Amino acid sequence: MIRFSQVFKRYPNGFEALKNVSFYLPSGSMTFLTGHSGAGKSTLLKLITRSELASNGQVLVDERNLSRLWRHQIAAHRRAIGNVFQEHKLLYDRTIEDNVALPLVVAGLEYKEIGRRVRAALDKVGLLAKAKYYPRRLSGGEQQRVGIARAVVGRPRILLADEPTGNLDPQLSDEIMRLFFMFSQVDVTVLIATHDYRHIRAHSAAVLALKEGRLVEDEATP
Amino acid sequence: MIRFSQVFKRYPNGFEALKNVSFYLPSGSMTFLTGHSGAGKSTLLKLITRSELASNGQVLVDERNLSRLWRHQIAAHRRAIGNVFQEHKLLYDRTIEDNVALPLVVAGLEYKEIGRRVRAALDKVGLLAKAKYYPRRLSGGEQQRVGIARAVVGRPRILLADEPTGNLDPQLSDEIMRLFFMFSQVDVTVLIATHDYRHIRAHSAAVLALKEGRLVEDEATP
Amino acid sequence: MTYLLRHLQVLFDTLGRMWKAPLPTLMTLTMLGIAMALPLVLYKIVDSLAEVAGQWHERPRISLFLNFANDRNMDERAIAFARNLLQMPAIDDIEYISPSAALAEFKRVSGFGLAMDNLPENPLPPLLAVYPYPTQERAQLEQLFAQLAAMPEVASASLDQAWLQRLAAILALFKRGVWMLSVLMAVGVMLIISNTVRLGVVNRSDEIEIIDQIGGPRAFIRRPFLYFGALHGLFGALFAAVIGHAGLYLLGKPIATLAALYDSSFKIGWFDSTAIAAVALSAAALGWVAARITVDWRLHRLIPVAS
Amino acid sequence: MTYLLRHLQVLFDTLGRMWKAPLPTLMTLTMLGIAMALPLVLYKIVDSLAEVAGQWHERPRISLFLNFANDRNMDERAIAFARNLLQMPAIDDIEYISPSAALAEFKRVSGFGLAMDNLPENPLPPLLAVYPYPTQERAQLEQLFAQLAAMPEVASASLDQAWLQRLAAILALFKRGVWMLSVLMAVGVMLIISNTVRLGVVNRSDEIEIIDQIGGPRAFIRRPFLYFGALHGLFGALFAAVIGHAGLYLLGKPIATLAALYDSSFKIGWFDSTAIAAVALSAAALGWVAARITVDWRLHRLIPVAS
Ligand SMILES: Nc1ncnc2c1ncn2[C@@H]1O[C@H](COP(=O)(O)OP(=O)(O)OP(=O)(O)O)[C@@H](O)[C@H]1O
Ligand SMILES: Nc1ncnc2c1ncn2[C@@H]1O[C@H](COP(=O)(O)OP(=O)(O)OP(=O)(O)O)[C@@H](O)[C@H]1O
Ligand SMILES: [Mg+2]
Ligand SMILES: [Mg+2]
Repeated sequence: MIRFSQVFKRYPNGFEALKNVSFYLPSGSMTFLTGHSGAGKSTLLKLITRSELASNGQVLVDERNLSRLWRHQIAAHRRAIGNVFQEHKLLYDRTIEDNVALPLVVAGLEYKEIGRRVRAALDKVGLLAKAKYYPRRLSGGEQQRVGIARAVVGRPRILLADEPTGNLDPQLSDEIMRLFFMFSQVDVTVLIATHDYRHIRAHSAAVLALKEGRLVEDEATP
Repeated sequence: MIRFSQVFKRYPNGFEALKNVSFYLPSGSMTFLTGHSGAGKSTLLKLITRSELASNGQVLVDERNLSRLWRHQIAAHRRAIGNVFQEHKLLYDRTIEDNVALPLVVAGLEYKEIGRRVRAALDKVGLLAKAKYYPRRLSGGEQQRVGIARAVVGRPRILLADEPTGNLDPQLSDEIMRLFFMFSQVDVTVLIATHDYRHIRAHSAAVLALKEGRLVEDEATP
Repeated sequence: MTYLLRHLQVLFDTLGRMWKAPLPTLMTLTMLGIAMALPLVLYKIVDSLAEVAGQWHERPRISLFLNFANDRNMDERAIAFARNLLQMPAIDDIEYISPSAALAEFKRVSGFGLAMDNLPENPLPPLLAVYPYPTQERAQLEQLFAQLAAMPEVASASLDQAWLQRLAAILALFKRGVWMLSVLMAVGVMLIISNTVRLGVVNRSDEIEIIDQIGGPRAFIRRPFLYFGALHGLFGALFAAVIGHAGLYLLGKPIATLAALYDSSFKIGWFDSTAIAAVALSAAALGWVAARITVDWRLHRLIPVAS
Repeated sequence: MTYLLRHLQVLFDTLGRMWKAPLPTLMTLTMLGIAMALPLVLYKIVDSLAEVAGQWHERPRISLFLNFANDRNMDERAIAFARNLLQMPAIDDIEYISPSAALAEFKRVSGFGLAMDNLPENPLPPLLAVYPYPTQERAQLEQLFAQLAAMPEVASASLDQAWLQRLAAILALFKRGVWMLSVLMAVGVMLIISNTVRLGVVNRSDEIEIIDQIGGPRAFIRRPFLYFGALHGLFGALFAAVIGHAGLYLLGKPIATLAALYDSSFKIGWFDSTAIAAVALSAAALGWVAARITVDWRLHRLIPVAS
């Protein structure tokens, strides 16, 4: 679960990217995060992974107050989160397989278990056949799917995604959304930043709409 | 103008990304390039910038056969092309301003002229106020717009864009498309790879649809 | 068990990375080898010289002029007296120089050869050259000298002290040289390794950022670089041994020529393996420390903790 | 004009980059400084020694024993003879050693002091120490020796030849040392600069890829790195001058002590500025070459031309 209570985020240059944001996402919920370019969507997600720290207010993730997290606890906190980045952030000198395995290696799993889970994750995004390829050989959309496989392979309790389907064709992006929805069915808290209102319409999911850093009534959804 | 005649592209691992592709884009035309993820859109664009070389067939850009280009002519060829990359490819240690100025610096323009043109380009994408910022401070969509400004600042004869609006909200992405359309009005050859069929519907533009490396009848457009 | 296994895996992974980029690795190891070979070679030369100097060239010597000149049994008495003296624990060796031997040596050394031939009789007294153990302290040496000078058989005695000062001065010079060079080269080794680690961090900065985002602990991120630094120190020392041996070989010829001209068969040996092992371990430790400092410094910038 | 301007701009840009990352720049320059200071210092020491050795220590010397022993006017005659000899163009200097001076020196050197006091009369002949100009060829020296030995005033003569061989051997040793060190250090300098340039290329690999995509010519991409290499060589040499001077200062004290013990006022001076300028220019050239090779090697991988 994720709870924001009157959260403000001011960047060092004084820019206020989030203003008085409060919401509650229970476990097993699937939520879309929308808003114009620069509205503060990525900033909000970064607060959840503790890549940024709220300037004011409380961010609670699974009952844990992130501003009370010790330095050495941050890594463990992030391991409980699956994150699909806006840029794909793949390692270009490792195969697809190894890229997807990374969170499991970091967590220190057994080799066999890693192999099994990686294949399952790649299968879900339709890239099992390219497991041994290097990312440079993949198209933009394929790389994005590798990022998605990496986010879900660790069976996280929380799943964040920042424009996960920006480079995918409509058909593929529908499939990916169905995958995210399946995760929310098994009690994972799913939060997806997107511009694509088709998905919002298609899934009966909650919507958080940002406008210049404030949560607004979901006016934008047609 | 761009002309492909029976172009094939086989990657070193044997994968055939383009098969027998032929088309002609006259100067001043605006064309959309569509197709599923992995269809070969980025590959096609890379052939035009001579980042890849066709395995078979001819690629002519402004009457020049790219397979006859000498090594030292490639740079000049690329300077005549404005390119919006699928990943933003910004320099994170330079300001927005300096990023946009790069093609002009490379071309060796006068300082004053560079400043003038950079401001004009940033204004067109709505980022003039953030000219002195570093890219990390910008949101994903803002970075994408910087990439667009950099592509158009050199007043290229050819403008290529690979998913230029993947991270933009609908309103912004419409504006960007109008910008591209304006360029085609002043005799620039514009070619845009996109998944967003809204644009294709909105603009009376030609469409090249790829499917597994082949040009197909434009069946996908609804 | 798993912990050990993971360390081993990082070790082999790091070795693999070094192996897969042979040219850069060789370049760095060559630099490190050169840096470490210099003090090794200089130390070896100084060490060999000090050894030779101690036992041969500038040994402390007490000259005893005996008062049995013009005695028929002069030689026998002198030798018997020398035998007695050799019982003293401080004395290492005694050489008897008879008046005739002394005169011959004098002719040879002074160049007065022809001119001395018409001396009516040998004016020189019998002489004992007493060599104390070189380990003697200066005070002990002077005490021994006083003791010997006071003996009734001794007409006069002299202690050559210049050798002490000269030896001390030479050793001071060389020691300072070796010391300066070692410090410089330790600094050099750390700088080279630090630079290489920095290159590694930059090269893998994407990887580091991603692992940090994914929840990799800092120790996990740091570990390969620590191994990287330590391995470079270790292999660098082995390169140094090879380069140093080549240097000793190339210097061996002119050194032998020079030594022959000074009537010495002085030769520089090879490094002994314990010395190389010691250098290798210190270098590995230096590399580890350099890597640790560098990585922390870079990580601080690359993946700052938001606060 | 614009061309020159653009070069100047790259120069200042590169200087700015070095200035903005002071710690890495200082580290690299220190490495380079150390590497270049070593042969500089050794060369300076050898050079100074060779100079001193040539004019003082191992000078060629011909000893002439005169046959006017027991002559009342011995001293005057010897000095007059010496005056005559000094007219010869090959002779630089002559020292007259009277029998009493020779005896005193002999006592001092041999340690036979007390024992010699009861000599009935001084057995030594008058002696002239003849010093030819050190520039003499060996054959000329032997010819001079024969000429002097044949003179009626000369009872016997000796030519000390060992100095020649020893000097040659010492110089050969030192020359080989300096030569080896210089080669090693030139290699070291190129490796250090190559490594630093490689770090720069990796650090700016995104920039390089983007500029290549945007249509920047290779010369444009390469230029800052060439400046980078050359500037590092240049500044490294200046660091070497500073470090070298510090080294000479630290070594100066023990060298002076040692020289004093050998009755010499031998001192090592500082580097002269033309030598430093020469080293700086060569280092800049080495840096440029190292950078060129490295950049080409890396660009070949980073932005290959599709074909
Ligand atoms: N360097 C390469 N080596 C081998 N195969 C490659 C290489 N680059 C691309 N491919 C393959 O060629 C196909 C087409 O890739 P391309 O990047 O052109 O797709 P795309 O149409 O741009 O897709 P997307 O919309 O996902 O970006 C993909 O299946 C990809 O795996
Ligand atoms: N590190 C930073 N320092 C200063 N300002 C920042 C920083 N990061 C983001 N911003 C600013 O905060 C605002 C919100 O950024 P954010 O990345 O959260 O937007 P977003 O909603 O994700 O937009 P997009 O859809 O374009 O990705 C933007 O105006 C951006 O310029
Ligand atoms: Mg964003
Ligand atoms: Mg693509």
